[in-house]
Amino acid sequence: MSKTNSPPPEHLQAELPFAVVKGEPITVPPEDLYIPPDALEIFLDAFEGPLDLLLYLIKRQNLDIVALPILQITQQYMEYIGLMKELRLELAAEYLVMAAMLAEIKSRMLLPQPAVEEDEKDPRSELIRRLQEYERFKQASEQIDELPRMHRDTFGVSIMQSEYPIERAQPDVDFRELMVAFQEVIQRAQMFASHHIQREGLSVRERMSGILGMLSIEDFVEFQKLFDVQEGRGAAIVTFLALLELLKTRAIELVQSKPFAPIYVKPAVKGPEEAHSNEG
Amino acid sequence: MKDSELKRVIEASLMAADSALSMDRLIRLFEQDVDQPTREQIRKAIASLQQECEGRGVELRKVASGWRYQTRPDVQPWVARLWQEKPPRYSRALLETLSLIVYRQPITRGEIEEVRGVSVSSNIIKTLLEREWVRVVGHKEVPGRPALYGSTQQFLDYFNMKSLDEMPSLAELKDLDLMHPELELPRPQTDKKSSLRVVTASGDLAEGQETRH
Amino acid sequence: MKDSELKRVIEASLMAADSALSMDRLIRLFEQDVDQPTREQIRKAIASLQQECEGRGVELRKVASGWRYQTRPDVQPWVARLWQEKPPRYSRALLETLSLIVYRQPITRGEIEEVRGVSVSSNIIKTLLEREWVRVVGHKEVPGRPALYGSTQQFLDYFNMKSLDEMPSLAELKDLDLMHPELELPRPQTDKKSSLRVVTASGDLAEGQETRH
Repeated sequence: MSKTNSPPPEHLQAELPFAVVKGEPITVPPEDLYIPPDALEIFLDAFEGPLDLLLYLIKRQNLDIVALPILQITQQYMEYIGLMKELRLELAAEYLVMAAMLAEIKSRMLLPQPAVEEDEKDPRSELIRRLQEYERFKQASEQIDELPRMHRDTFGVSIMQSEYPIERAQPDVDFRELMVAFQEVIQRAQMFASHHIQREGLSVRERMSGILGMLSIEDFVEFQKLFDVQEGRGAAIVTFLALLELLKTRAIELVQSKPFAPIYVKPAVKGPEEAHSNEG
Repeated sequence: MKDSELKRVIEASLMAADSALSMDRLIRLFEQDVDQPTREQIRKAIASLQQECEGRGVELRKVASGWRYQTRPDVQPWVARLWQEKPPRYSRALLETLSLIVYRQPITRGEIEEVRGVSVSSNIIKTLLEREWVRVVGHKEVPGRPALYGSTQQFLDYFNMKSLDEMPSLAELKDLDLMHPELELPRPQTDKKSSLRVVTASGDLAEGQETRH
Repeated sequence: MKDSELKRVIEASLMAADSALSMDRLIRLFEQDVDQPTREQIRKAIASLQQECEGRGVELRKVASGWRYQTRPDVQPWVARLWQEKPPRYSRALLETLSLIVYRQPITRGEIEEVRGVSVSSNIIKTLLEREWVRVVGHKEVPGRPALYGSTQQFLDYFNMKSLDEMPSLAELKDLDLMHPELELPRPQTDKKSSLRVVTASGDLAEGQETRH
């Protein structure tokens, strides 16, 4: 079912070219050897090259490749390419090479052979080898065509997904990438001395953020609550520095109702423009 | 056609189709057959197929345009991962902004722009806030009361740090390239600039690096 | 994850995917989970799902790049009617070229032409490359360094195979040396006779066949 443009099956085998059959001489060329010029395109499409054509000629006669009857085949072959040559010479080139090869074999076979040279190869053997080799792959290609194939014999299943919010993957960041970015922005700015960053200490800035974060929730935090004894002296200093830094930048205010009363930390008094600057 | 055959054809067709199949479409699958199934038979086959989906990862549903198989919502989190594209990469501008927020927090957008020399797009801030790597920790008491940004616990978690103290200092950063030349990362935009600078300073080195890459 | 849950996720994923899913790809569906299934568990789930396809219109098959659900060949006539256009047919030239690449890989275009006895059009190679059935696997170290072609996983997938072992075997090449006696050269003198003989013989045979038909 899947063979495309195959040569016609061997159903016209009765005719035989220019020969004597059962005593009856045949003088008219067999009809299936004649290809009307209009049909040449089909002819060229039907054969995959000189080897394919030869195989067809052999098969049509029901002959074994191994017993290749070179004279007949050559004759038939020449008629085919004679037709071909008239119309599409460029396409016939490969066929012409084969014709030359057939002619060579034929001439060699017609020459008398000295009996001693037993070892000499049959001039047909190379051609036979090529024909057999080609036939193998021709068969293989037909087998491939028969294999169950997607979109023809079987169809992939691909069903819909149910509607469901698809979580978008977040980009991954390599820590070094972040470092390099920082390094470069600093280099570009040329305004941050390295000691400045070091002395200031990140922990102070982290704590500054932390304090501000707390104030954004509680709005009013007891000063002492910001210090955790468990964290040790170092942390207390960091917290204190952070508070001083925040006071300096006027981000917070410290309030005390009277001497020795608890000190409270609160966000700096909001300016009148607060209403429309609510950025977060 | 036997009912069991009919069911097999309908199951295969619904599963292979790119969209839901209407009753008309299903009927048409059989129009070349001698014994065509009735709508009733098709409906019964579908009902039976629906039942067979019980407990499975897929279901056979009726939607506006017909019937279709689809994955069940509860397995969708896994199924969706099949299409999870490689997440896009953050821009250099975003990483610089993030690094400034981390190292110089609390910091306003204006201050970031001052250091970077270019304006910071709202999108970058928005992305960082959505990722929950930065947050608004307060407002600076200057005209306009700009938001002050700081890093979050999620930021520390992502980079496996207990506190910001674990961030390398700038001095350490300066040695980064020298210490780990193999760490050198592709620098999309700034690369050209910086390599140009290097070329001017020491053309030899730059060329040597070029060939090494 | 319980085995029954695992089976549901795998069924839904395989059914929703547009292509076969490899074990690695399946494993990756669960990499964000706390209790990840083992390969063995996944394999068992697949085997169980395969069994459940018995008698149904679809089957769960293993092909070169993984597992996939597909419709069974026997429901093909109906399922194919879902699509207006017919599946593409491939020319003999293309199939012959393909078979040479598959059986003789790695092979150059020149070597293909040698066996086929005709030149191979660039279009054929292009089509095969575009379909991703073949790919350039290297270059032959001869003048011109022609490309060496080989088959791909997609080729196997498309033709429903797990590996090249499943390709139909190539016809045996008859050993010419063994047949040498038969090959014996007809002498120039006897040539005419022998061809005549052949003619007579095949004439008979042909007629015999004719009546048989």
